[in-house]
Amino acid sequence: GKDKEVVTTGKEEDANGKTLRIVTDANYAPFEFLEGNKVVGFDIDFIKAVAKEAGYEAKVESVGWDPIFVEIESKRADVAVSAITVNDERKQTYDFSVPYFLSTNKILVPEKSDIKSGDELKGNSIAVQTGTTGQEAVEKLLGKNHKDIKKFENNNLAIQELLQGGAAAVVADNTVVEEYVKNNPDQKLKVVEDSQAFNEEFYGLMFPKGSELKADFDKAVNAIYENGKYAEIYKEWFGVEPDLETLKAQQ
Amino acid sequence: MIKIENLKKSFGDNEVLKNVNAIVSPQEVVVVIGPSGSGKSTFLRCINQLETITAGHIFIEGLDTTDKKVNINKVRTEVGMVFQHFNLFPHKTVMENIMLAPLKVRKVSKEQATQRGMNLLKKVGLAEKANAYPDSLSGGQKQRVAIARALAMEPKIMLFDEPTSALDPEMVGEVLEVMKQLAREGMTMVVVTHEMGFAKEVGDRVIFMDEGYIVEENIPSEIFNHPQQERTKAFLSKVL
Amino acid sequence: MIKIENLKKSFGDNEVLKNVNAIVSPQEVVVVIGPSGSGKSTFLRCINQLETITAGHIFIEGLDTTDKKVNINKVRTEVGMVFQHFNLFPHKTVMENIMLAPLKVRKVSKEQATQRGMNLLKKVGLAEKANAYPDSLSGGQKQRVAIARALAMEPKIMLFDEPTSALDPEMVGEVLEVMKQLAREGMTMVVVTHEMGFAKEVGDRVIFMDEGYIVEENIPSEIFNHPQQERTKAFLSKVL
Amino acid sequence: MSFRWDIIFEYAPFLLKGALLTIGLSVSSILIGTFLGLLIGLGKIMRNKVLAAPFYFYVTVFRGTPLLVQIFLIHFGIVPFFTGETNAVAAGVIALSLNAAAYIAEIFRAGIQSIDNGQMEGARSLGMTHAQTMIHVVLPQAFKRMIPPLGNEFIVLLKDSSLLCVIAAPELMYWGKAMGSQYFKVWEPYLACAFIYLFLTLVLSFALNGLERRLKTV
Amino acid sequence: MSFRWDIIFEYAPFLLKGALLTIGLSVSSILIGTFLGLLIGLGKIMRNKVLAAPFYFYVTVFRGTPLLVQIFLIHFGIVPFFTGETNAVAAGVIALSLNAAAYIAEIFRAGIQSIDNGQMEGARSLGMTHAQTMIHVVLPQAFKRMIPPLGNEFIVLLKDSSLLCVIAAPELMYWGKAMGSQYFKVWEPYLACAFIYLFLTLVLSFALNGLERRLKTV
Ligand SMILES: Nc1ncnc2c1ncn2[C@@H]1O[C@H](COP(=O)(O)OP(=O)(O)OP(=O)(O)O)[C@@H](O)[C@H]1O
Ligand SMILES: Nc1ncnc2c1ncn2[C@@H]1O[C@H](COP(=O)(O)OP(=O)(O)OP(=O)(O)O)[C@@H](O)[C@H]1O
Ligand SMILES: [Mg+2]
Ligand SMILES: [Mg+2]
Repeated sequence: GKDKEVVTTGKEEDANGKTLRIVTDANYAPFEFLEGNKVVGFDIDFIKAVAKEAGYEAKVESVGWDPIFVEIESKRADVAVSAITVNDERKQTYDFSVPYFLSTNKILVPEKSDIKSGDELKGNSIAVQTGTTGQEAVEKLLGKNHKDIKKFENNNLAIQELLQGGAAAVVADNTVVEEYVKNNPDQKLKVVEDSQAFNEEFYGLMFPKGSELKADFDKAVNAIYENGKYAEIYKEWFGVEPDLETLKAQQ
Repeated sequence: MIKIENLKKSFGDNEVLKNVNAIVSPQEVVVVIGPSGSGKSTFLRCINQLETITAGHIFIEGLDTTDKKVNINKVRTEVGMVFQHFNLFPHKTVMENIMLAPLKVRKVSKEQATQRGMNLLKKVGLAEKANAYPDSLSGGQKQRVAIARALAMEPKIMLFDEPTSALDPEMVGEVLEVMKQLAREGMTMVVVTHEMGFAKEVGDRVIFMDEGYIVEENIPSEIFNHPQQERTKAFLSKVL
Repeated sequence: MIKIENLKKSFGDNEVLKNVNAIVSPQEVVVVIGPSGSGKSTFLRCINQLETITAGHIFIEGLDTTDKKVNINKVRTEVGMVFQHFNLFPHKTVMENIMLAPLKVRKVSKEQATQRGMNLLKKVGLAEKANAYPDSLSGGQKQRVAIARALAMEPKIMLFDEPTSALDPEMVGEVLEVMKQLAREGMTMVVVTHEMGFAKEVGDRVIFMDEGYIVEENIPSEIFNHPQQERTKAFLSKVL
Repeated sequence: MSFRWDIIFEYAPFLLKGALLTIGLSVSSILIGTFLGLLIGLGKIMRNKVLAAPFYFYVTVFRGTPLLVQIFLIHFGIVPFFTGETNAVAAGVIALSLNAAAYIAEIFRAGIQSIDNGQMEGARSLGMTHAQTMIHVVLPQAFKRMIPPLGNEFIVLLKDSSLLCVIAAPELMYWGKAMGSQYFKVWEPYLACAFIYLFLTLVLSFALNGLERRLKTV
Repeated sequence: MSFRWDIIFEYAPFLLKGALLTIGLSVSSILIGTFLGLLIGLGKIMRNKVLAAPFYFYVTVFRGTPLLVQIFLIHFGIVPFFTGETNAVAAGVIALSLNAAAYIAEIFRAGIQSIDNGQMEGARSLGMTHAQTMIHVVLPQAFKRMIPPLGNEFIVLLKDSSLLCVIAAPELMYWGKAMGSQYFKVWEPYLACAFIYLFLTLVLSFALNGLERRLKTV
């Protein structure tokens, strides 16, 4: 098992800090993805900063999506960071940190589409990535496990479904859809925004139930909100200022 | 009836038949004998073109069957063949085995095929086995069904390739009996066999083959009692 | 040498051997004849327990081989068997076929096994085929190798189950010749065969079986010329 | 670790619905695949090597690449090309059928070639054509021998249909994954799916064994 | 849609590395699977039905459930139970081996039963034990007949190893997916993987055919 890609993030070694095993699914750009064999992304820089703030050394490992939950539930990993949406069902099994990211969902449609709002999604089939805020948002609109919702393993496939005419729209994080439209102008897609239709969704760090780390990390998250480190990372990845007020208000 | 001219047959580099000439007259019973591997089966199989021949001509009732324009399936309906291992269709009953070709090839009606099939089964003494499956028959019974199946196409000639050599000794007699009856009725027959008794009793002519040639041919009494060729003598001394 | 007492053998509901009693004396050649399905093969196979017997006893040199305490593999080394279909090992050369059991069972040295194997091959006239594979041999050669293979274990008794019935007629002679030689050398033999010539010439005694019973047994001249039982007469009339 | 029976019960109707689609997908694919497999198998045994070549190519490509890739290509490429839109169920049936056909073609070929040549010769010597012989003599016997390997292929197909969850065909595995991602649970959905798959394959084996036995007595 | 050759070139070293792991995983799994399959196959043909039962059970469970589920159970359950930590490559080899063993067991059983009973009788009549006969007479012949189905199984295994991407074993498919999700592309990664898999399976078939031919001439 020497081929496993392990990326240690602690450049500045903290000799006293315990090394935490942090798991992710490096399959969700720009939050976490592989650049060659390195796991990079907003989440990675963020967890790096938070762990350092809390006094731990972080060892990030990409284990795949489903495995994250087994690793955390069995306490073999300490923290999961993978653009994980916090919801009540998941809280039954896991602990989550305070929200660290406000996810705004937007609608990706073909240029010619006449869908202009969330409500107009009804009656169309909509592609989403399984387990994302996009799925949450659409299910709140249409109903849980509605037959018009197609859940894919990743947004890449969901967008492909849209391109080939199998779905009228994709609902996903604004960063994901905007990035895609910017990079693929030839596909003739546009982004529709509807802040009324979609509730606010938040990402959190995920811990095993009853983890003692939660308190440390909650404190550390707030600390980097205050010292400007969070805003720095956010701007680096998304090019805009974060909406810290909404995030803090959610606590 | 059958005229074979300069017949040659090779499998790859192996020339199995080397210039064979023969004539079979109507109602004649020709017995072919010879050592294993001498080309007897190949000779027989060339007659109805189960093997594509390499060179030469085969005329059946004056028609050159090696001519590409001749419909070989048509020719084969005139030439019945009985194999060493019966080759009955195991998924069909005895009656179905017999009726299949008449129904599909001759397109006779089902009643007619059934009636004729029943007559043939009576002839080979197996009327009561009409609805049995081949697997439930003894070797001798199987071979008699195979003969009936070939006769159902009303062929003008019958070819037999060692019809008794896969049988238990007690069953050899019943099959030879059916063949003798056919001969008495005037069927033209070419029979490859090791049953020298049959050759003597029924054969009009015996052909001895070795290494792809017809080495000697004559009436049975002559060939068995006064073989001319050394090879014939050597062979007969072993098998008689 | 062999004493069989009240031997019974059933396959499911089908009682194939029904109370068979027989004795084979040292150096005796016993020939078993009878119609197909009468139980001849089963009888032979029971002697070296290739079939587990249903009831009765089989004594080989006084030892009750049906006793559970007896090592049957040990017994089988004393009883050679030759099958209708040779059962040579196709992935081994002729010599390897012969040497396998001596090496693995008798644990003789390789040199000794080779030497003895060579002697046996000379005896059956196949010394030059030592390194050939069985597939390249004719039927008669295969059967002679099978005999040599059985002899390599230096058995006290040899069992033959229709050793020539899968052979082309010209090859029957060479196999019977080897068997005759064995008989002359004093080997105790039980031979199931349809070769009545062999039975007459070599057999010390002929056993006629039918439907799982020994119907009649006698010296060859008596049984062939003056059969006592109706069934024997009927059978002999078909095969002679 | 606690096993959450409650979420299995919650998702039971969806799993059931998914299982029904799994069955539907598998049954239609085995039927279409068997039909195509027969044609391709017959194509492969043609004497004319040039005519047989495309069939060899087909079998090589479909057996040489993962089914997952075939599913993607058909879902995002072939189906939209013809109909202008994607359709996961249609693409699923097509992908599974085409994939199975490559394996079934080999089963057919082996089945046909396992029939003793004497059967062909027996029929041809009666004046029957090659086609008549195939239809009335060789294929009926070959079919019988093909039931065990076809049964295996059917079971493989049933389980492979689980890969269709990647194109969001709402079969059993799709609902298992949906369940897992809602609760972030792994054992419950996968074990539940495993048991349903095992149940389906056992029923299938049982039915196939019965069929085999019935055909043997005929 | 433009085909981005550049991203394929960029990822070529990773795909190559992935392909090497794919080969390593497949080769070790076929070796272990063949060994286990032999034991299980011999277990299944035991006369004593009680002793044979666990082997039947094994084959039924492993053939009756999707490999995906088996991979999860082994990765998260079995491996950590023994070593205290997960290890995708170890779990991959174990899962593929155990799965393949179930199929190979059937291949062995069929291979052994295809050897004419006369071989067993010929050897037993010479006084050889059942075990000696198996080792020196039956198995060598059965092995030869098993090469084509084992070759098939090897190809299946090679392709199935792509499922290990779900537990992040960095094999070929894993890198294909990484490439796809970095650039939001489908065709480039999957077609690239398909060609590499096809290449691998063709090389494998070729080697197996050669082996088969060599064994036939012996
Ligand atoms: N299909 C074939 N392919 C290659 N060689 C063949 C084929 N059929 C027969 N032969 C060869 O042709 C030669 C003659 O075979 P044939 O079967 O005609 O002999 P035969 O006289 O009938 O012998 P037997 O008495 O053993 O039946 C043999 O050397 C045989 O190996
Ligand atoms: N393994 C078996 N299972 C069931 N029935 C068998 C088995 N072996 C033989 N029989 C039956 O036992 C009876 C006697 O068979 P056996 O082979 O001993 O006869 P045989 O006298 O040797 O005949 P043949 O001359 O045909 O070899 C037959 O009815 C046969 O069907
Ligand atoms: Mg012949
Ligand atoms: Mg017998």
